[in-house]
Amino acid sequence: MTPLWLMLMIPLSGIVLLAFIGHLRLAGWINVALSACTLAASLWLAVLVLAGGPLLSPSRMLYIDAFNVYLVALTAFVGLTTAIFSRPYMQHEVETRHISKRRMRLYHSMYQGFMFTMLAALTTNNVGILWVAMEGATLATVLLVSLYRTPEAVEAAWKYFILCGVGIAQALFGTVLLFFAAERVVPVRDDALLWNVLYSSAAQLEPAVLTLSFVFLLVGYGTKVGLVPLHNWLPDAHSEGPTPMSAVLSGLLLNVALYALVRVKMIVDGSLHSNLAGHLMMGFGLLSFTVASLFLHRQRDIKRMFSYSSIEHMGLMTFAFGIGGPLATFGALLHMTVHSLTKSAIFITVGHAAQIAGTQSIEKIRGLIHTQPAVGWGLLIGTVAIAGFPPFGVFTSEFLVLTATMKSWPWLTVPLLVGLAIAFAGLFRHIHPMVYGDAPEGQMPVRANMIPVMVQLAFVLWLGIAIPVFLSKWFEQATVLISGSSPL
Amino acid sequence: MIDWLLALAQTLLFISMAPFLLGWIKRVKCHAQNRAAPSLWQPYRDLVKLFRKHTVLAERASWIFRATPYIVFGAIVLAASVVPLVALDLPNAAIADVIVLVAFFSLARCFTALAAMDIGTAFGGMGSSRDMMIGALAEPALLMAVFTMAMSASTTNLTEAVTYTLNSGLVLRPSFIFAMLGLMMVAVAETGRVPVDNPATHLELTMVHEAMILEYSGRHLALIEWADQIQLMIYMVLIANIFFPWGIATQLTANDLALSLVAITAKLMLLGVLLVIWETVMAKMRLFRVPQFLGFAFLLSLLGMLTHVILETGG
Amino acid sequence: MDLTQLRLYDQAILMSAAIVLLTSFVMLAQARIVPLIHTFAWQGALLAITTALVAYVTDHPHLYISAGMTFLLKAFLIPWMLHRLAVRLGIHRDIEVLTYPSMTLLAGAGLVVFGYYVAIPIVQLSTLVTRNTIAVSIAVVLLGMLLMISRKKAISQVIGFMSIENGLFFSAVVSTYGMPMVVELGIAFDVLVAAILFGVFFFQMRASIDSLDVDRLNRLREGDE
Amino acid sequence: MSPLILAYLALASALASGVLALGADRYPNLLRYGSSLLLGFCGLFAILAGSWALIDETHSTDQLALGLPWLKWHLRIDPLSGFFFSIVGVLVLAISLYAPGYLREFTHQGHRQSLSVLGLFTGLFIFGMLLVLLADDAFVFMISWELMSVSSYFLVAYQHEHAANRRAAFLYLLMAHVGGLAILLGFGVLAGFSGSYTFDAMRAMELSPTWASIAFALAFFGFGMKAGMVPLHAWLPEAHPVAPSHISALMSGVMIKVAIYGLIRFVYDLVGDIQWQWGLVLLIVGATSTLLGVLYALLRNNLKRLLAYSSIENVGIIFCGLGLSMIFIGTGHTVLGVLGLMAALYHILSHALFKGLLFLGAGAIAHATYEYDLNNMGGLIRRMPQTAVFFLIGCLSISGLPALNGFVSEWLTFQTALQAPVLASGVLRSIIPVAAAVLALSAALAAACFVKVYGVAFLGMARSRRVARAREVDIGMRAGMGLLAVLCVVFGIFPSTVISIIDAVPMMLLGHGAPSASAHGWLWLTPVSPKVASYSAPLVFFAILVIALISYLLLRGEAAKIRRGPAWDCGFGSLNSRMQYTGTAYSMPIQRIFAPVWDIKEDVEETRNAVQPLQTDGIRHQLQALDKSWSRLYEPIGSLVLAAARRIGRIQTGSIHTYLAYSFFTLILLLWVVT
Repeated sequence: MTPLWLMLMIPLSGIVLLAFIGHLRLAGWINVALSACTLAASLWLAVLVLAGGPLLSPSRMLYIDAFNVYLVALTAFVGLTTAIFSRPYMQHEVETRHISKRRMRLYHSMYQGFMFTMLAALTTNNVGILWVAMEGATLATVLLVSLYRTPEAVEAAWKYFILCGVGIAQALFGTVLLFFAAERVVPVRDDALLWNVLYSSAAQLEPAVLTLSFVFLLVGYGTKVGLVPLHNWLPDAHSEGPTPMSAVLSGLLLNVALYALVRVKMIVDGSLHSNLAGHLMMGFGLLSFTVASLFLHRQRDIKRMFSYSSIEHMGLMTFAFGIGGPLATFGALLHMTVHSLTKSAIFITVGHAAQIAGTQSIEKIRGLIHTQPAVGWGLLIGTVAIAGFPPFGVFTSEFLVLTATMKSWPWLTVPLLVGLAIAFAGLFRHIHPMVYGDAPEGQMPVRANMIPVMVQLAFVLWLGIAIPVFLSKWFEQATVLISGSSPL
Repeated sequence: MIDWLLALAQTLLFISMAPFLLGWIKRVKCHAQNRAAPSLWQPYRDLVKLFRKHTVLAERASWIFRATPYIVFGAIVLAASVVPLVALDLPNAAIADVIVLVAFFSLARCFTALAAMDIGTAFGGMGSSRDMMIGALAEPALLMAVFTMAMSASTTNLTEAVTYTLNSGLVLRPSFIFAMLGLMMVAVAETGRVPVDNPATHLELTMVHEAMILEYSGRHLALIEWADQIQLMIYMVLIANIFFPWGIATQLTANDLALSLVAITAKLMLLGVLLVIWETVMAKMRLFRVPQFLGFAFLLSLLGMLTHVILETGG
Repeated sequence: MDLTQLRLYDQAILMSAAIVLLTSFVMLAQARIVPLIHTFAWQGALLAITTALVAYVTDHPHLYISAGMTFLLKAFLIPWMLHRLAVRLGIHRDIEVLTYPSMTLLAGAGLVVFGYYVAIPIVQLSTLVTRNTIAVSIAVVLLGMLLMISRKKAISQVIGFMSIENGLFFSAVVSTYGMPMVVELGIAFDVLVAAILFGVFFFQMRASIDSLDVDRLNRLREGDE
Repeated sequence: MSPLILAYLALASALASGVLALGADRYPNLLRYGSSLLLGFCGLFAILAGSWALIDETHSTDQLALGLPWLKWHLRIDPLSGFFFSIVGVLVLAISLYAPGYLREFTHQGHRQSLSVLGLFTGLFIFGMLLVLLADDAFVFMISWELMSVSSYFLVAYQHEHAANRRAAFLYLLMAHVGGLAILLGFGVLAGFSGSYTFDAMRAMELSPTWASIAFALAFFGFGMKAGMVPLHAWLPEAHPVAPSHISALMSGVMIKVAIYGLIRFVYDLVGDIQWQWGLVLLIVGATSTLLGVLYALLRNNLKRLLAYSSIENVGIIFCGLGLSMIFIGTGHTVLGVLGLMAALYHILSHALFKGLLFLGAGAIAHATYEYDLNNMGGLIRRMPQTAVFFLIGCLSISGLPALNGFVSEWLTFQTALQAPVLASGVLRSIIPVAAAVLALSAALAAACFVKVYGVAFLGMARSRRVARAREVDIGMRAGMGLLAVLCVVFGIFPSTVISIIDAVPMMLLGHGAPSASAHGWLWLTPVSPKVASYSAPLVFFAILVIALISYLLLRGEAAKIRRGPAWDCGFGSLNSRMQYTGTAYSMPIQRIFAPVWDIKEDVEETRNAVQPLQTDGIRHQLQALDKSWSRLYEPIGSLVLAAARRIGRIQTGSIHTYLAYSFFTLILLLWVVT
């Protein structure tokens, strides 16, 4: 249990601590240090779970199994790399955009706050708390989105706040319905929201009510996953907030929201004897996937473009989870991992690129390879990876998803492939001129720490060539947990 | 061994007869256009004269220019050697089938075209461009005609094909007639006769073949001229022996050979007369009407092929 | 079941539920800011009362706590904050132009029907005295969303948001006699923080686009300019 | 010890050369010598491994603990992959000789691209190609396939200062991606039925004809796109020329072949029963590609682009061979099927050799003159005599002239086509000869095309100063070209021997060799039987030589003095280089005959004399012959996607009310649906 509590307490204390540290560099370092400790704790936890199987805290408040443990590790890892990146980046921002000390205190404190809510959402065993944590994540990040106080930033933050608030409210209604259905079969009333209890007694839950509750939960958490047509907050929030925020939003928040969705799907599937939940998720997934891939073509803002690519990939994962079945689930889990690694790496690079050019507008960023080869190549390789080219891991997961689709819904592979092609064209038509060609005047190299990017892309590459044993064991256990059988 | 010698002899006979054939055609032509005719041996005299003459090379001529006459001559003579002139079942026929024969022609054409561009004169380039164009259009027509023959005889080996027509006796094949007409038109185009080209002209703008060999002199010119004469004869022998093989020697006995020699000479002279008539009635056509001419040849051969598929094998 | 067989308290519960629904409609129709806030406060109060009644009738003591919390938060604290903000931002006298008010109200009525239709499967299961009010709670949620969609002022959107929260809370109470305490607390905390953040945002918005008119927030879009 | 070990060595050295090149930015010689040396080893090992597997007629398999937990990397080398392996090896060996000299100009100061990038991706590119040939399950195949595409993409984008190159690279990557997806789907169909992604499982299972045809269609689309079949070819002539020349040689010479390898592997090995309809499709597409490819090539004056277009033509010829073979196999004439396959394989070999040679030649010219435009060249035969010889050999064999390798494969294809009468269906019997005629036409046009190339580039007079000052390239580059040139001649003169070796491939795929092809010894090539057709390349070669020699010796008497003088040229006075026929002029007749094939934009500007308006001072002539597939296929699709994107864009209005309404109505809709 100790690592678990540590892991939650560190960021929690971080919130308070950083709220009082005005010294910018110090705060940056502390932020990194805290994230590092969190990562250490989470790895410790991961080892425990890998060795001893699922953990349930004595108060039954926290529950760790193969599914969320690797997400926890992933979250902590990306949290760390982003923190490392955010230190020099935010300093540069402070210098160029004159952000006040107060706001930087808020920034660092809320960074930890966000990490805390993420980890809480992942580790909690209580569906209600899960909801609270998700809402908390919104509250923690909404002020960071408007950190720059530009009209666009405020607008984005407002939309983020209102849309996610309303969405999450619907999720709460779904939770209430879940509780309503559960308290009638669960002996102890206060246990009726505990996930493991719900999961074990899913079979007796009333299908009709669960259907309703799933609809509300889908719309609610789906808003946070960024499913079309509930996605509208996402590109705004990603593009207007500070880049580290975009990185963690894309890399973590979306994952966690999807995680919540899958958790409730597991319960609903236990109760419903149809695959209704799956079909709904497939529908939304496919819609988001195709629409987002078309959106990619019309982007003028680089961060906005990559946030649409996030929507596209979340759509793919939702679709895969919707298909169910070991192969698709395995693929989806793998895709969660590689996507957050790649996407956060890309956002880090994009942040540097934007600082190099002094703008986020795609038309004005040119010839990065000449100005700063590291950033240029990082962006190029990252895009190649996210576009699903082997030997990067994204290809492996997409390969699996396509295979599974081929097996169960052969004709759906066609829209998938078309979507992939369109998305690819959309990405590269913009990336190409940014990376290649001659650099315009006044594009200056910046102090960039590309090590996180390298590490993450290296991981993705590794996953593409060979999936390490412990990881494949996690995935397998998780797959068994979710889909009931193993792909091996 | 003996038949290899015979093959050699036939080849020599072939290349030595070629100038005579040209002389015959010229003579008949003069008669037809009632002009005073040169003697039948005039072509021989021309060759000898050219061989004796000194050779003048342009300064910029590279080795390609000098090698071309020999390569062309070699290719054409080899082509001549595989065409059954008087006797069948000679071993050398197996060296190259009819497709290779066509390839020999295009080898010769390519080198002539290259040599024409070697000096860098405008005429050379013009001639080579035009000749390659004509060749490019003539070759498929030629091959189609050949294929028709090859398909009905189910062989591309000339000797076999001739034997086939011999054995099957006199059969009226629409495909053969079409193919023959096609072949004749191609022959006219390939050997640079009227209406496609005029061997006698030296008016620059109408030259095709002549333009390519403008810069040649002496023995180089002689070789090329001779090769052209052989090529003309090859076409005529092909037409004569594939479509009217009667008389050709099937056994290598003396009187058979003599008989077939007489036969082929007669056939060739007859064809020569036909060619003369054709050239006399026809007028040289503009360069860009040549494609239509060759297109028609191609169409004929294609028709031959299709009639073969539809009418003769009844698929 | 027939109303007449019910005890007076149960009738009271249904009564107040009806009034809660009414307040939602009033908010939908209310164009002035301050009265809007007051209506919202009333809704909160009614909610608290209903909860207390339910607590008394069904004898769930922990509901008293949530009732108290609701009263504090929804009937007092948040309305007060909103009112102060409105005054400080000088928009307390503003009157909003309602596009198609009658249409909106009709749509609201339709939503009530729809909420009832949706609630049927739940109602059939429930044995609670309050089961018929579930439909009302759903209706309140939907009406809150309608309010948010139909209003241009940021502040009225906030009120819509809050009334959705009300509806949710209401549904929790009437369908299950309240969620577990820990969740209730978490939710309450979130609502409070949200309310504060809204306050912060009003100022940010005013600073950036010097207006609280959310229609002005349309720089970020994809369509052709 | 098995061929696989050697194959691994080849892979390793390819990878090593890439890694080694990482240091090239600091020490350029690391790339010029170190990497090239390793590439040389890679080539040698590849040749050894390939020919071993080919001669041994066995296959050895292996599994690497990579990839998915339940799907290891399956590798296997058998005669088919061995054949292609050795082709790749030969080319790699040639460029390893060629590269050190060629790359010198890249290492000069002021050259802006990173050498490491060049070396790294060259290594990866070759590694990818070799791995594709070894792959024995769909997963490895796709990984290595895309690795090949991506790394070659980086090489295409290498000189990215020019917008055209960037555009080409983008287009290339896009098409590669689309094609890759199609192939993936094709494998998906097979895997869907066999339940596993290993090729063994796919070989084992039987498909329903419909699904088999679907799988074939997908594979054909994907591989055909990579091979550059019409009308999906438009990316190829954009992408291949803009890479550095030795890379272009690899792309046009080998990468295309790898695509064809994929097709052969897929159709002959994996799908199972071949249907003759597929063959018909292949034949028609092939014939079209051949004709259009050569026509487009004829009108190009950029040497490398012209070569790229001619690759399309040759792919067409290969497809014709395969198509014929499929038709015959599908109708039960396996022996003739073998013949067709043999023709295709032989042309694959020949094309790899002479196209590689020609691209290296083009690179040599560019290296010596910085010129790609034919109309600025001329007279190079005097400045670069040896390169001229090699290039001439390349031109002759690509024109399919006898006694060189290009002719053998064309001859075999014709022979296969001539066996059409055995077919039952009259339609096929009449279509095949027409296709053959198209082949003949294209062959003749190809000859015209390359006479133009050689004549304009190497003969005549130099048309620009830099060309006039050109100097012969260094020994390494010449060695690289020489190797390929010699091979062109050798494979042209001894076809029977080569075929008796390649025989292992049809043996493995169809369980049936082409016994009669080389039955009569190394001297005679008799594909069906000596009665039907025979060709003796050695005799032809030596006969022509001997006749030429004899005539030469007979004529070199006292009489035969050679005197040099000015060109006569019908007595028109002094010649200068601007009087020569340009490439454009040379192909003009063809352009006029086949005008409908291109989108032709021609404009002539006359500048009249100010004093006498009737007198023309100068004429400016511009000719653009555009590839029709752009206006017909590519642009429409592009605009379609953009239009869709524009429509979709409208849903994001920017108004929060709309957004709320979306989520509101989504909720309502779903609730309504589920209840």
